[in-house]
Amino acid sequence: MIKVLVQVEDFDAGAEVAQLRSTASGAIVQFVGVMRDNNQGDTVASMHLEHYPGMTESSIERILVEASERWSLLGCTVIHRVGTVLPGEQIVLVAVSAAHRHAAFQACEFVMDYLKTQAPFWKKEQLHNGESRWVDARESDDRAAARW
Amino acid sequence: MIKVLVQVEDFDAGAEVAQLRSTASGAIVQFVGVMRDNNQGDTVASMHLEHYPGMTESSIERILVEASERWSLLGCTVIHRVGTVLPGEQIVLVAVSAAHRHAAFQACEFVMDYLKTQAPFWKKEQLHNGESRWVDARESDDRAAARW
Amino acid sequence: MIKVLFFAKLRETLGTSDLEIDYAGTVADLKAQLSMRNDCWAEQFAQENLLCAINQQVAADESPVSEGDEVAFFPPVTGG
Amino acid sequence: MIKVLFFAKLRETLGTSDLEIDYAGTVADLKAQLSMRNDCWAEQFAQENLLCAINQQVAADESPVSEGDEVAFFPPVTGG
Repeated sequence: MIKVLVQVEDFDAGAEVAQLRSTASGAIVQFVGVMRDNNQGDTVASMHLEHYPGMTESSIERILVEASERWSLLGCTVIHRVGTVLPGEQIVLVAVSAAHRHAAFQACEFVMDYLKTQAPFWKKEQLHNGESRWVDARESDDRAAARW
Repeated sequence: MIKVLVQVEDFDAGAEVAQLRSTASGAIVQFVGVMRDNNQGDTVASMHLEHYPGMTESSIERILVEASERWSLLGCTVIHRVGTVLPGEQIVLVAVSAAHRHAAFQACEFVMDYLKTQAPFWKKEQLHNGESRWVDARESDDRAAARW
Repeated sequence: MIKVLFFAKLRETLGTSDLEIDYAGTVADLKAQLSMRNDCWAEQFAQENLLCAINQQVAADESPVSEGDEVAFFPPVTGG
Repeated sequence: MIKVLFFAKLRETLGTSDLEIDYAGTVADLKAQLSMRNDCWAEQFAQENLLCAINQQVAADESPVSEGDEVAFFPPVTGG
């Protein structure tokens, strides 16, 4: 059971976990990415997320299919926001349900690592001092994804 | 920021994540353990969770302090239910917030593995056929905890 | 006096959740003393995987038990 | 005709989000052709880490582009 949403609106993380719950699930692991108010030493006022409509959704679905092939999963939900996001707001949710907890932990982290390096999203930061800049891809994210 | 609750009542997983959210957090990983309706091939009607009041709470706090020493965490919440739990209901929640996602994933799984093997809780299953039995500790849980 | 607590399957099998006794010595000797009550107790306290806590801290067979302590015996834990 | 899309910093730097051109050949030759527009385009398409997708699937320099394709160029992704 795969669910992928790319949306401007915020989401209800608790409702997504509730939806994945079933008498067979046993373990649900959820990641929520929250916008930080600081990056590279600068205070960030807001962030704009751009994506590639169509390709973004299909690339996430591909990541989830791959995760389902590697681990025994019962359900997997990804919600990623686009547009303007403010510090402290939720950016992304990955929730995975499985019969056993280790599979759920592994699959959730795998999906996050791949989202960071494979799904076509781009962040632009508006700094507190009025400047704006595109966020650079991080080598540590590439290394994290390469582990799998 | 450590929060430990041992309670009969169900909990709101979404509210706990919301409480851990802050402009500094970046990453929140949450585990929810759900009661399965089947164990060792038998249909389970309900489960009764016993604990050691006082020691249970202090041993969980010790686990969380240890996790905070090993990873750079901003907050950690554990809620564990006791008393009667029905299939499909939530049993346990572990939620960890950190600046970076890998620390949050690692710490959350570490706490779960230790909860399974160190915190004084005991499960008794009421089977569909009217029998009841105490759940045996699993070797796989000991191995999982020994990884850390 | 010390307080002795029993949990879960052990509590059910012994039919006792707690008792107060006069005792000072090691955990191992306390188990030996409790084992003398009857065959059921002897069997329970012969279990290798039985766990013990003194004042809510995990203890070992050689740990000392003193006046006023709370000593708990219980099977391997199964929470989470 | 093929459709060419640009995203994020690349789109901003080029000042163009999309264009339609007559083209058939490899991705590498398409980049060479776009580079001839002016120095800014040349500089952008000389970037080693520039990514390409054909019909929303990741493509390489040697991938063929055919009539009707949607070709997208973009910087390394930074979502999540």
